[in-house]
Amino acid sequence: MAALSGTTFLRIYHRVLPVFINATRSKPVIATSKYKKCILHHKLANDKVSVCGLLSVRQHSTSFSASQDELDQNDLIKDFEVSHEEFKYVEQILPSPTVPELEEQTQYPTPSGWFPPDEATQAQQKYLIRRTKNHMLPVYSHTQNTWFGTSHFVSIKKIEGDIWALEADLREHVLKTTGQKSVNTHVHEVGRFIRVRGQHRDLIAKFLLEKGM
Amino acid sequence: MSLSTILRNVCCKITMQPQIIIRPKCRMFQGFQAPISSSLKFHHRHESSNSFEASSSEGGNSETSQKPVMTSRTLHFPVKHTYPRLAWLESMDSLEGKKLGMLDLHPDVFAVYPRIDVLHQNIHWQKMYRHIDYNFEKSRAELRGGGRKPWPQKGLGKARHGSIRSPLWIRGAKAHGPRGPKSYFHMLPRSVRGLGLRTALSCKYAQNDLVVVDSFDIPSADPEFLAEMADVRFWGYSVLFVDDTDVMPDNIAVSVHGNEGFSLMPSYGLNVYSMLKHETLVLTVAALEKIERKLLEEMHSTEKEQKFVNTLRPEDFHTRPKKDERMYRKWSQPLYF
Amino acid sequence: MLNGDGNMSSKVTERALNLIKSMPRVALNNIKPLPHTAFKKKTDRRGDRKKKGRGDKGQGARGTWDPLGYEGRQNPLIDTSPRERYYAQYAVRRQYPPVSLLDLQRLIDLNRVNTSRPVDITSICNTGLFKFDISKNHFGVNLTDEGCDQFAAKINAEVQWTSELVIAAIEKNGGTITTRYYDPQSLAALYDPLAFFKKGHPIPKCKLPPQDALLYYSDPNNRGYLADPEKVLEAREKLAQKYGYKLPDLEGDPFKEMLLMRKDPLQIFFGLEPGWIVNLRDKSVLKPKDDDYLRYYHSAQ
Amino acid sequence: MFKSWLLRVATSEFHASSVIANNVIKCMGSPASYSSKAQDGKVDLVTYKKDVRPEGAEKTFDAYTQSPFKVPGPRRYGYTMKYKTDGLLPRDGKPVRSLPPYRPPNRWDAKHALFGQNDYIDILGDGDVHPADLLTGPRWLIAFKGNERDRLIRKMEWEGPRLRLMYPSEYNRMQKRIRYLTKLYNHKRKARWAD
Repeated sequence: MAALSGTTFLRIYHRVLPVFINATRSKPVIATSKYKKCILHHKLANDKVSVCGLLSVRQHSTSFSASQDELDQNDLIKDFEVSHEEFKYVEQILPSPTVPELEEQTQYPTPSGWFPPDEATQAQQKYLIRRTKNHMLPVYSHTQNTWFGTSHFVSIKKIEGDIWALEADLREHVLKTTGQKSVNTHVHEVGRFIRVRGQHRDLIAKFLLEKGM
Repeated sequence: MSLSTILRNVCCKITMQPQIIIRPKCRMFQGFQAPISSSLKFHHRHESSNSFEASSSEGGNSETSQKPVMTSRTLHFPVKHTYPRLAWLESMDSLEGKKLGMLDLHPDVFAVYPRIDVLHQNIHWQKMYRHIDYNFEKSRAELRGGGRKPWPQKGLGKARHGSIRSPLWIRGAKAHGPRGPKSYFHMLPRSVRGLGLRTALSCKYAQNDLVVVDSFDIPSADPEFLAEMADVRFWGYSVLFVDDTDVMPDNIAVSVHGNEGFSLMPSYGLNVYSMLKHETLVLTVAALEKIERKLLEEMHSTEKEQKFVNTLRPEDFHTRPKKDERMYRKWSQPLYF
Repeated sequence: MLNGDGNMSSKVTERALNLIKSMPRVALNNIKPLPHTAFKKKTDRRGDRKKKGRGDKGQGARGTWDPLGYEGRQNPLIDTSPRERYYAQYAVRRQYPPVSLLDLQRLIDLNRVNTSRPVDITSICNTGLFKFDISKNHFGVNLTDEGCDQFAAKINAEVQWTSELVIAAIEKNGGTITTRYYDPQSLAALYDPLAFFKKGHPIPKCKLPPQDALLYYSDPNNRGYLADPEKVLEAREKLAQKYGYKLPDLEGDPFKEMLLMRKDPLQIFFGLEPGWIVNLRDKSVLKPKDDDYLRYYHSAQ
Repeated sequence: MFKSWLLRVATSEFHASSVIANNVIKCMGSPASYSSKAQDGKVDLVTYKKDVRPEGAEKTFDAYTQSPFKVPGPRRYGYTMKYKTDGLLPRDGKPVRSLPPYRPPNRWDAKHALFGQNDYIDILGDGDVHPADLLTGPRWLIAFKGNERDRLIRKMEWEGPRLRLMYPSEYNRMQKRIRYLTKLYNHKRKARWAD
């Protein structure tokens, strides 16, 4: 009986016990545990090694005979042509990683109503609002659902210079044009942004364009 | 105040700004020794760096008034509302080293409004996103024992209890204890991390902790030489050397390894935590170019940032090829004859 | 002339950076978050006392209300009237996210879109300003007519859905437009060409439109890519008369060759045939010569 | 007098080798060293480990070999005093356990000096490496954040087969915990952000 010599871990409910299979002995010496007699359904037949068959099921064998399904050689396409000229079409398709530079336009505003920043008038202001990376004004409208209803506000970001002077100008301009009696603003000095309550995005954008921002 | 803070409040250092400020960074106390750098008078208003020739030729600060190596750099994404900052370009071939020229630094990277809260946000992210908490407490279901009612409900005059492992009991289970390995992984948006890097660089530059050298080719591999150079140039106790490639000259690598507090990093390894941990940041010109270009590209990138999705699968970790289970399947039934 | 102190705006950042100069070194031990976040959490408005703001007993505390609109098995009011199933089978129906003519004009003004080449869905996605997602059934771009009066660019546009007014606006300025169908697989390549080429898959061939879209894309009034070219020219004149503008002559146009560039129905990128493989590292294109391979990529099935 | 009583006890025939006596002798050093002190009386103290084989058994019984694991003599489950009640603290080879020597934390060793390196590799680096790719930790937790049930389910996917084979009780505990958490999150709790 070709007995398997080696250590096999036998799974018993609470304990994993080493089972020593002694090559010379016909009956495997099993270290039985005090608590629970381990039950091995096996029958020693002369020709078959059932015990080791059962045990091999749980044998944590170290050798893996995995069948690596290699790619079938004749599936690969071997004859193809490499051309570097056509790569220029690919370069036309690929995106540019950064925002491209602006080109000098003949007359402003452009057909879509875009104005460039005007350095001259900017220099006279005590504050400056820089353009976003897409060359637009950083003026955004927000709506917020609160328990007392929806609230609209406009946020102006990327502010450099005297933020309080800008807030005073904004408040005065909004009151004058809309005729409201009061307007709420929230100034964040460290975050360099201002929030103005109300749906005044276009109004504020036009105001900033006049200031040359 | 610890000895280091006392030492810090003594030495002085002349900077490019007109008023002299006391920025003590000397390792050993050597008394008041101000290196009179030159008659380089810089008004608050800086002309562009090509004015360097004019002032240097007339000032003649270094003994041999040879032509400066580098005078100005082309800045990508130019900015109109502020002026480019200036920094010395030093050499590392001797202890004192020579001033090889002046460099323009992009104001969007080196002169950003100092957002200390953004720095804190980045530091907190760097600590937490890799943190894994291994604490584990068993729940009352998992603790051994505690299935039986310790004593009858009534009659003994004692408090009523149903299990000896309830959170009330000593050696009982914790009600909502820490549960096994837990990771605090999260990703800050790219823009916030980019702003953190730029703010850290701006703070370094503003506090004169930024040094730009031409290259890391130092003459000797003796750690003592580099330590001496740090003292002479008032770099302080800890210095972070950053080069743009991760293959460094031998001398600098050996001497940095020999000095505790000195670190050597490639440009892609730069981070906010290391910049704030080390007192001085020493960049080579190549590293400066690369870092500035990368940060500006990130500021003006068209690429939308995708949310990080974890696509790890168990198979990715298998070093061995996948095991073929077919051979085992037929044996899995118990063998009844 | 760079005047640092003349312009007040840069002064504040200057002052902040100078303030830091005289302070101890910014290090790990002396940085703090802002004193409080702008939006405080609502939890401790009046203190989380015992009742947690749910009042005393009753269905409110116990959260045992009936579902909203439920009238105790009586037919609820909302079910009495018939439903308009606007969004029936929304998951199956094709969707075309809108891009207005005003947006397109702004992209052209800001040099984000190259008008010397045909403007198709790839050039719009490459600007990185629009979200297209295959998983949300986005089948391409719908050019809308907002800003049609200000539109002044001469382009060769290729879109997936559009309206008559948009066609008129583009052709009035001397440009050309076609509506082109792409199947989802080729859209995945079109939306993000760089990511697609990195995968190293062969360029897919574009399938023909499904049954319900065939009519739209073969109609000359919609400038469909499957329509007869002569009929398309006739439709151009008809539209010019309808909207009362003089149709610019294409023949004498210097950009005529660019304006008349069209893709083959199976082709998704200009200049690249389906079946080719792009190698970004060596900057080359691999063109297989296998017969079966070519027959598959050049047949419409 | 007391010592002489012990001697009698130690050398006496009856099997009352009570544990106390054993201990006392052991603590007074092995008898060999003891006997060397008592120079006066010629007392050759027989080693206490007597061969307590019963008389009548014949000598050559090779089956009965002394097992290395069994302690000689009858088994007496008595109480062994774990601490020394008298005399100086014995230096009997075992190190005295006390606070470990204070070693100040070195904030500049390799791990701390380069902490946080490569955290911005996606911004500053060239390739498309992401900082999450460089994280280390349990395989099922790398770059993953979720509530306890998610973590356990994910651990099952990674380590389930191995745990089932090698640590069945742990596997069983985790399965029960997952079932419990599923019920908790779905029935017992209101929908929290984390669940």
